[in-house]
Amino acid sequence: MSADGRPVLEVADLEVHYGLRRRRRRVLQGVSLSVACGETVGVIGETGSGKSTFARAVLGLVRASGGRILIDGEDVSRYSPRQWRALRRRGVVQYVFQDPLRSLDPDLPIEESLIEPLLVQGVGRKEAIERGRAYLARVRLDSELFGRLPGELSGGQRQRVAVARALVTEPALIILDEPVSALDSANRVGILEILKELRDAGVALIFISHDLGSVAGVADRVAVLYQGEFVEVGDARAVISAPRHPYARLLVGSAPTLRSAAASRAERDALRALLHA
Amino acid sequence: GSGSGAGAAAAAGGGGGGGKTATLKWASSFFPAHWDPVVGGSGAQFRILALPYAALTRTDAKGDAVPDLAQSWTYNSAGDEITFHLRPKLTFSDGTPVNAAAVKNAIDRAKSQKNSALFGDLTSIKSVTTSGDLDVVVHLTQVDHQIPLLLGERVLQIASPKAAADPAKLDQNPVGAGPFVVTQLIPGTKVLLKKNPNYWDAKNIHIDNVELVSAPDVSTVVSGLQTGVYNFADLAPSQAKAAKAAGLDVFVQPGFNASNISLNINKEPFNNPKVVDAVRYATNRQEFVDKLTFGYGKPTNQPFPPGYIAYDEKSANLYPYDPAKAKQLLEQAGFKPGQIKLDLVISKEDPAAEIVQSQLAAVGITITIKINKNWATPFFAKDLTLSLYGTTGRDSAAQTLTAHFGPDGPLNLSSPYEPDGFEAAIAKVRQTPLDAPDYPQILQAATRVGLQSKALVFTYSSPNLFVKNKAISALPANPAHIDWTGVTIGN
Amino acid sequence: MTRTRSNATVTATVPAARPADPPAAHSPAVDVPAVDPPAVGSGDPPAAQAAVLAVRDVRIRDDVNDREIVHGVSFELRPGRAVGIVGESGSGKTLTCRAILGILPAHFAVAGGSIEIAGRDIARLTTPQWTDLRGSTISAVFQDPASYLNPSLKVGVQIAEVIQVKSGLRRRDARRRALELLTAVHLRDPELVYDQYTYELSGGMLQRVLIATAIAADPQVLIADEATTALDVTVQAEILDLLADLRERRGLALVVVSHDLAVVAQVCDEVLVMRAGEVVEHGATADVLYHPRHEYTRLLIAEHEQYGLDRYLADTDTDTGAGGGGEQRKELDGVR
Amino acid sequence: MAVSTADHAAVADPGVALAAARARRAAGRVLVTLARSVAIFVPVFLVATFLTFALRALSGLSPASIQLGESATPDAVARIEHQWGLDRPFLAQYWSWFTDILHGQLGASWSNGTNIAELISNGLAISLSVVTLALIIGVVFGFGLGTLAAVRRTTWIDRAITGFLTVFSVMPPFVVGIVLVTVFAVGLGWLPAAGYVPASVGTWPWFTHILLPALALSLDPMADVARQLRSGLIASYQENYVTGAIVRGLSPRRIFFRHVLRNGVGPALSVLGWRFPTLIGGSVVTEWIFGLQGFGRFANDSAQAGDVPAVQGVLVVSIVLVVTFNLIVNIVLGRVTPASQRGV
Amino acid sequence: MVRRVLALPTGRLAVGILSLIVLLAILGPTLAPHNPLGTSALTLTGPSWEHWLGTDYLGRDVFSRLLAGSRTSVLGSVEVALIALTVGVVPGILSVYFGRVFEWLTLRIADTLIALPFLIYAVAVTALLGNGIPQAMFTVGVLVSPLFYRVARAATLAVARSQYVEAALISGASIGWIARRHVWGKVLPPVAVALAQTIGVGFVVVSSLSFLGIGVQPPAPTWGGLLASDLGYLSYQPWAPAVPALLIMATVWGSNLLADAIRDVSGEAGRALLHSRRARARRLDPAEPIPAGGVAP
Ligand SMILES: Nc1ncnc2c1ncn2[C@@H]1O[C@H](COP(=O)(O)OP(=O)(O)OP(=O)(O)O)[C@@H](O)[C@H]1O
Ligand SMILES: Nc1ncnc2c1ncn2[C@@H]1O[C@H](COP(=O)(O)OP(=O)(O)OP(=O)(O)O)[C@@H](O)[C@H]1O
Ligand SMILES: [Mg+2]
Ligand SMILES: [Mg+2]
Repeated sequence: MSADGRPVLEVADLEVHYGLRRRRRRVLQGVSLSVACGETVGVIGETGSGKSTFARAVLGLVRASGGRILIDGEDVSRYSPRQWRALRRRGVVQYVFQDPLRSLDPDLPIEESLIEPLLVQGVGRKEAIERGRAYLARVRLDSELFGRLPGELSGGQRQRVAVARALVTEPALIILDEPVSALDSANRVGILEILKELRDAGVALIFISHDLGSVAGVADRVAVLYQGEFVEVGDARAVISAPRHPYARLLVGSAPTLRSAAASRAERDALRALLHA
Repeated sequence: GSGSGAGAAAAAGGGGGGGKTATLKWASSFFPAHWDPVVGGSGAQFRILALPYAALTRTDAKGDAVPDLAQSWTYNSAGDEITFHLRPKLTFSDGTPVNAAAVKNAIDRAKSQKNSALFGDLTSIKSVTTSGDLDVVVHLTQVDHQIPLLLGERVLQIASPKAAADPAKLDQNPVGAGPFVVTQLIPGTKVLLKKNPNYWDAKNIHIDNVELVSAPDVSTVVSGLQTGVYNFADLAPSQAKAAKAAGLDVFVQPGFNASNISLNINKEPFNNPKVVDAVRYATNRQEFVDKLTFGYGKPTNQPFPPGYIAYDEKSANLYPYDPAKAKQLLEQAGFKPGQIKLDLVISKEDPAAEIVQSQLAAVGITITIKINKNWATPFFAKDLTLSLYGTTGRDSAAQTLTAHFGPDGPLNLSSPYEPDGFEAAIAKVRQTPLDAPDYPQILQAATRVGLQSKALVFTYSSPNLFVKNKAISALPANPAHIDWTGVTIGN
Repeated sequence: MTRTRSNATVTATVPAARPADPPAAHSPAVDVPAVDPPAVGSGDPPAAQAAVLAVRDVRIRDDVNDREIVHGVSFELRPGRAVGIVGESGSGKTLTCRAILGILPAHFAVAGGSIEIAGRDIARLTTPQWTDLRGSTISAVFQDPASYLNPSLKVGVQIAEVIQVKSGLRRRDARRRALELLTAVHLRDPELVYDQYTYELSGGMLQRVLIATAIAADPQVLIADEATTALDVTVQAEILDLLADLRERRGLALVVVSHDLAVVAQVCDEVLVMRAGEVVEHGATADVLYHPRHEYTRLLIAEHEQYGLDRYLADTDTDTGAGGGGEQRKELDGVR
Repeated sequence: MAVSTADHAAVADPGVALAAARARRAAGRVLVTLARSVAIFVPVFLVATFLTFALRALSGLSPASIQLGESATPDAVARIEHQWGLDRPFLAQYWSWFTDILHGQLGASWSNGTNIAELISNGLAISLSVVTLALIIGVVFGFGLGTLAAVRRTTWIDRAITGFLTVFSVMPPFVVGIVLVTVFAVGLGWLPAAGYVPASVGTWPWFTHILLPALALSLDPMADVARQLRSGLIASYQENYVTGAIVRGLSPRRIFFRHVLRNGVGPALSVLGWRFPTLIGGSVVTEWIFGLQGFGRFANDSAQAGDVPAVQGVLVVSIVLVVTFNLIVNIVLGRVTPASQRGV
Repeated sequence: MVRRVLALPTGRLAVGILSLIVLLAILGPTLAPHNPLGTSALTLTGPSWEHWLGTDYLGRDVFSRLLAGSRTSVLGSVEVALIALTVGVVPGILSVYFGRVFEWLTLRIADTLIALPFLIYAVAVTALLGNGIPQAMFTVGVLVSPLFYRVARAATLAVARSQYVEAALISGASIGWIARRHVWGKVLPPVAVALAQTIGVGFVVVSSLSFLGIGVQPPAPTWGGLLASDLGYLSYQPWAPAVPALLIMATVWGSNLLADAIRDVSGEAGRALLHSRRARARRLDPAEPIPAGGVAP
C-alpha cells in the first residue's frame, strides 16, 4: 500500500439535509472518513443511500448542515464561493459524475469539455488540447470521436470522456462516482488500471461503485453506506470477503459472479429480515 | 345558415319603411361627452344636443334667427334690453313647464355654473328677469342686437330647471324640450332617443327613433352604411367618393367653418410685421381646398366662407398667394432662407399641418410639426408661437369676429393685441339691428378692420359633409345646423 | 438434456449443460414447459418451438457519414430462452436492440439482413402492425428508467394504460392488474407507488416500474439493455430474479445486454460477443464464457476475472472459510 | 354471493378513500397555485398601479383642457384643477386614488364626469365577448394547425401551415379587419360590417356581430399557439418516454394525445396566458374598425382625449383581467402537467 | 450557427429577405427618385412612369416615401427589439446568480410588465406623454422585455442547474467563464428567436399606433404611417395599402422565418435535423421520414 499517511481529505461527522422546511430530509448523518495520499477508498451501498451526496458535499456542491470537511488540510466547511473557486482552480479535487451524459455540455464537442479544466487554470489552448488528447488516448477513446457531441456517443464512450476530464488536471484527490458502470470489462480494466497507476503516483481516490469486484480490486479500504450512515468501514478484501454488517452481507451476497449465481431470494430475504430487526 | 346573418343585419338596418317606425341610425364622430349644454359648450356637439334640447331661437336657411321656444322677441328702443315671448303650454320632457323662470335659470346657469363653458359667450348679458310666466327680459351691458342669434341652439339650449338642479345628473340624463327624448344613454358610446310628442313642432317630426353611436374609423363608416348598420353619418371628404360609389347620398351642409394659421405676434419672429406678411403671402389657399376637402371646400381669407353675410368681398384679395414676395419680405426682415425655424404645435395629426409646413418651407421657413395632447393649455394661455385652429363659426357673426380678433378672443393667439379700430367697429355692429338695411355693410366693415389682425391667416373653409341612406329625405339647408324638421325616412 | 427447475422462485440453478449446438439452429426439442402460443396470429402454425425472434445478418448503417456500424448480427430466440449480448462499449449493442424494436435513431437504418418477430419480417410491417406487435409481443427496458416514463403521468396510470390498450380491459380491471404487476415486481407499497410520479421514485423503483410496464401486456420477448447497470446489486438481484421468474412462468424470451458477464452468465442460455460492430463469438453461455474461442472473448473474460468478485470470494473460501456470502452460493453448473 | 359482495366492498373501500385523498391532493395543488398567484398578484398590482398613476403626473394633463375648450383661460384651468384635487401633493393623490381602487371606485372621467367603473363595465361585455371568441377560435385552430404541423413535420403540410401562419400573424390587425369587412360584409353580405348586439337580444345576431372582429383578433394568437405547440410537440417527441411508449406498443394517436400533447402543451398554454393582454390590446384596433364600443375603444378614446383617470381605470381593469386569466391558465397548466409544479 | 441557419432553405430565404430590407434601410433614403416631402398638385394619382407607385393625398411620390421611410421603420422596430433585449436579457441572466432579493424584484417587475396589455399601454403612454416614434418604441420595448427576461432566465436556470455547469464549477470556473462558455450558447438561440419575433411585433405595433394616429411625427414617412394613411383613401387608391403592407409583412415574415430557422438548428435537435437532411440527401430511397413506429423517436 502506497498510502503515506498524510490525509488529503478528512470528513468528520458530516451531516447533509435536502429540501426546505417540511420537506427537509436528512440524507447523511455522522459520516466520518479520512483519505490519505495514495489511498483509495471504495464506497458501496444501496441506491439512494447518499453516496453521490457524500461526494457532492465534499466538493462543495451541496452545503453540509453539520460536521467538518478538510481538504488538503484546509477546513472548507465554511468556505465562501470565492474561496471554493480558488481551491478548485488549483485543481486539488476532481469529480467524475455519475451520469456522464448530463455532466457534459450537450452543445460542446467532447474535446472542448475535456480541456475546460485546463483552460480555467490558464493553460494555453494548444497545450491543453495536446494534454487532453493524451488522456483521451489513455482511456482508449478513438481519436475520430473527439469532435462529436456527447449525445452522439455510446454510454461507455461518454463515461470514458468523463473520467479523462477528471484526470486531466492531475489532482490530488479524485472522487469517482460509478466510473465504470457502463463499460465493458476490457475498458473497465483499462480505467481501473489507470486508477491504480494514479494511486501509486500518490493520488487519493474515492471510488463509488456498485461493482464490488472493481471496488475490491482497486480500493484499499471500503466503506459501506446504508441509509446515510457508514455501517462498515474496513480493509477492502476483508469487507468484501467477510462482511459483518447484515447489509454488507446482503450486498455481497446479491452480487453474481461469473462462476456462481447470487444468493437465492430466500437467503437474501433472511438477511433483509436481519437488517430490519 | 349564411343568409341569416345578412338577414339579421338587414332587419336591423332597414329602418322600418312602409309606415313602420322610422329609425335614424347616426354614426357621429362628435359624440358628445357632456349632455348638459352649459358644460358641453358651443363646439360641434351642439348639433347632437339639439336632438333633446330646444332653444329660444333657431336659424333658417338664410342664417336669420327664427322662433323656436320663443315665438317672438322685442328690443327696447335703447337696444340694451330684449324681451323673449315664449310659446304657451310647453313642457320639458320631465313635465316641468317651459316658462320664463326656466329660461332665466338656463341663462344664469350658463353665466355662473362652475364648469360652464359658455360664460365667455355671454359677456353682453348683464342680468335676466322674468315678466309674467312667459316673458323673459334680458338686460344687456351694451347695446347689442345680436342677442336673438346668440341665444339660439348654439349657445343656449334650455334644460329643465328641475333636472338642472343637479347639474352632474343632468350631464348624463338630458332633459329638454327638443324634438326627441333620450330613453337610454351609454356615456361616450351610444344614445337612444324617441320622438317627443310634446315638442312644439312635433307634427313636423317624422322620425320615431334615433340611435346615435360614436363612429368607427373613417375607412369603415361607408361600409357600415352600405350594410345597413347605420343610415346617417358624418363623412370625411376623402370618403365621399366611396360613399357615392356605394349608392349613398352625400350632402354638404352649409356652414361657416373656417380654418386658420394662428400666429403669436408677441413672440419672435412674428413680432416683426414683415415676417407675418411673408406668411400671409406664402399661403396658397387653393392647395388646402384641393388636398383636404376633395373639392368640397372653399378657399377663404376670412373667418367664414365666401357668401356669408359677414364676408367682405373687398378684402378677398388682401394677401394673394405670392411666394416670391414672401421670400423678399423675409429677406428684408433680415432672415436668410432656412434661418427661421419654428415649431408648429397641434393637438392631433392633421394633414393641414403638412401643407402649411411645405408651403412655408417653399419660402424658407422651416417648420417642425409637434403633436401635443396638452395643446389646449398653452394655446389658450397664448404661450404658443404658431398653431392651427379651425372654428365651426357662430350664428352671430359679431361673436365670430370677437372670438378671433377681440383682445380677449379665445382664438386670438396674440392676446391682448387687437387690430386698430376693431372694438369700435364691433360696437357698431352690435348697435345695428339685424334687419337694418345697412347691417351687412357695417358687419363687413368690421370684418375688414378685423382682417388687419396680424395674428391670423385664414386658409380654407371645409364643408360639413354627411352621408345618408337614400331612404332619408333631404335635410333643411340651415347653415351649420342639422334640423330634422320635415325629414322622413321611407323606402 | 433437459433441465428442470425445482420451484417457481428462481434459484441459482440455471441451464444445465447443453450440447454445443450451432447457435443458429437450436434443436427445437429443448425444454420449456407449457408456453403460451404466440399472441399475434401469423400465418405460421402455432408452434411453441418456433423462434419468437430471429435476427439474421443484420447490418446497421449510419447515413450521415455513410458507414456501417453493425456488420451482421444473427441469433434466434425461442420462448423461455435468453440471449445475452456482451462486448466492447460502442460496438453497436444498443443499436442492434433498437433495430429489433424498430426505433433506430433518426439517421441510422437497417442496411441488410432481416429481423423476424414471431415469424413476421419487420421490414414489411406497417405502423398499425408495429403498434400491435410492440408491447404484446416484444417489449424493452432500457438504462436510465426515469426518462422512459412520462413525467406528467402517474406511473400506475402508465402501466394501466398499456393493459387497457393491449388487453382491452376496462379501467378498473386494468388498475387492479397494474397493482398486481407492481406487487409482482416486488414493490413494497403498490397502492402508493401507483399514484406517484417518476420524480418521486428512486432509480431502483423506477426500473421495476419500467419492467412492470414492459411486461404488462405479456410480451413474448423482452429486451433489457443494461437494465440493471445503475442499480445496486441487491436491487439487481431482485430484478434478475424477476426476469427469471417471468421466463419460467410465462415463457418470456429475453435479450439481455450487459457489461456484467456475471449477470449474463446467470441469466442467459446463449451469448453473443460483439466488438466494433462485429459478432466475434456466439454460442451457448457455458461454451462462450467458460471455453472462449475468440481472442477478444478471452480477453474480455480475463479482464473480467481480473476484477471479478470470484477472486475475493475464492480467497474467503480458502482463507476464512466462513462469514461472507461465498459459501452459500451454488456454483453455476457450467461446463468446467 | 354474500362473500363476494363483502369482498367487493372491502376492495372498493380503500379505493374510495384513495380517490378522496387524491381529490384532496388535487384541491391542495389548486390552492397552492392560487396562493402563489395571489402572492404574485399583490406586488404586481402595487407596482402597476403606481406606474399607472405616475402617468398623470408625468403627462401634465389636466381635466381643464378637456372640459373648457375655448374658455380654457389659466384662471379657469386652475379652478377646475382645484375642483379635481389635482393641486394636492402627488402621494396624497395617489393614496386616495389607490384606496378608492381598493373599494372598486375608479373615479370619474375627466371628459364627461361619469363613473369610470360604469363606463368600463359597459364596454367590457362587448370586449370580453369578442376576445373570448377570438381566443376560442385562436386556440382551436392554433391547436389543430400546430398539431398537424408537428405530426407532419418537415413535410410540405408542415411548411404550408407554418407559411400560412406567419403570413397571417404578420398582417397588422387593422389590415385584417378592413379586408374581412370588405370581403365578408360588403362583398358577400354574410355578416354585418360593424356594431354590436347584446346576447340578450338574440344569440345569433350577437354571434354574427362579434364574429368578424373576433376573427381579425384571433389570427395572432392562432399563429402563436400553433407555433409554440409545434415546437413543444416536436421537442416532446424527442423525449425518451416517447420511445418508451412506442416500445410498449401504444398507437401513434394515443402517444400523441396522452403523452406528447400533455408535455408539449405547456409552452403553448403559457403563451396563452401571455396572449391575453395582447388580445385586450389588440381590441383597441379592432373595435375602432368594427365600430364596437368596447373596452379597447374606450381605452383609445380616453387616451386620445387625454382623460387620465379613464386611462388609469382601463389599465387597472386590464391588469386585473390579465392576472385573473393567468391564474386560470396556471391552474390548468398545473393540472395538465403536474411536473411543472416542481422547481420554479 | 450562421452556417447552420444558412444550410436550411428557410434560413436562406429569411436571411435573403432581411438583407434586402437592411439594404433598403441603408440605401433607401438616397435611392428615392423624388423628394419624399415634396408636395405637388398631383394628388392620389395611380402609378405612372414618373411616379411608380403614384402619389399620396398631398401629391408626394409614394415610392420615394416608402424608400425614405424604410430607415425609420426598420430602425424603429430594431430599436424596440434592442431595448427589449437589453432591458430583458441582462436581468434575466443575472436573476439566476444575483441572489434572492434581486431575483424576487426582477420577477415581480417582469410579471407586472407582462400584465400590462402593451398596446393599451403604448397608446396610453404615447397619447399622454407626447407623440413620437421614440416614445412609442421605448414603451413597447420595455413592455415586451419580459419576453426576453423569461427566455433568458429559463435558459440560464436550466443551464445553472445542470451537471455540466457543476463540472465546470468543480474545475474552478468563475461565473463569467460559465456564462461565456456554457450559458451563452444555450441562451443565445432562444434570445435570437425572441429578438426576431420582437422585430415583427415592433412593426405591427408601430403601424397599429400610426393607424390610431399615435406615434406619427408628420411628415416623416414610415411604412406603418403610410399604410395607415393609405387606408383613408381606399376609394381613390384601393391598391395603395398593399405596398407598405407587403413590405411590413415581408420584414416580419423574414424575422419570423429566421427565428424558426434558428430554433430549428440550435442545440442537439438542430444537429439531428442537419444530420437527417444530410442523410436523406445520401439515401437513395426518398420516402421514409417517419420511422416504423409512426412517430419520430
Ligand atoms: N437535489 C435533491 N433534492 C432532494 N433530494 C435529493 C436530491 N438529490 C438526491 N436526493 C435524495 O437523497 C438521497 C440520496 O441520494 P444520492 O444521489 O446521494 O444517492 P446515491 O447513493 O448516489 O444513489 P445511486 O446509487 O442511485 O446513485 C436519495 O433518497 C435521493 O432521492
Ligand atoms: N445518435 C448517435 N449519433 C451518432 N453516433 C451514434 C449515435 N448513437 C450511437 N452512435 C455510435 O454508434 C456506435 C454504436 O453505438 P451503441 O450505442 O450501439 O453502442 P453500445 O454497444 O450500446 O455501447 P455501450 O456499451 O457503450 O452502450 C458507437 O460508435 C456510437 O458512437
Ligand atoms: Mg449516486
Ligand atoms: Mg449501449
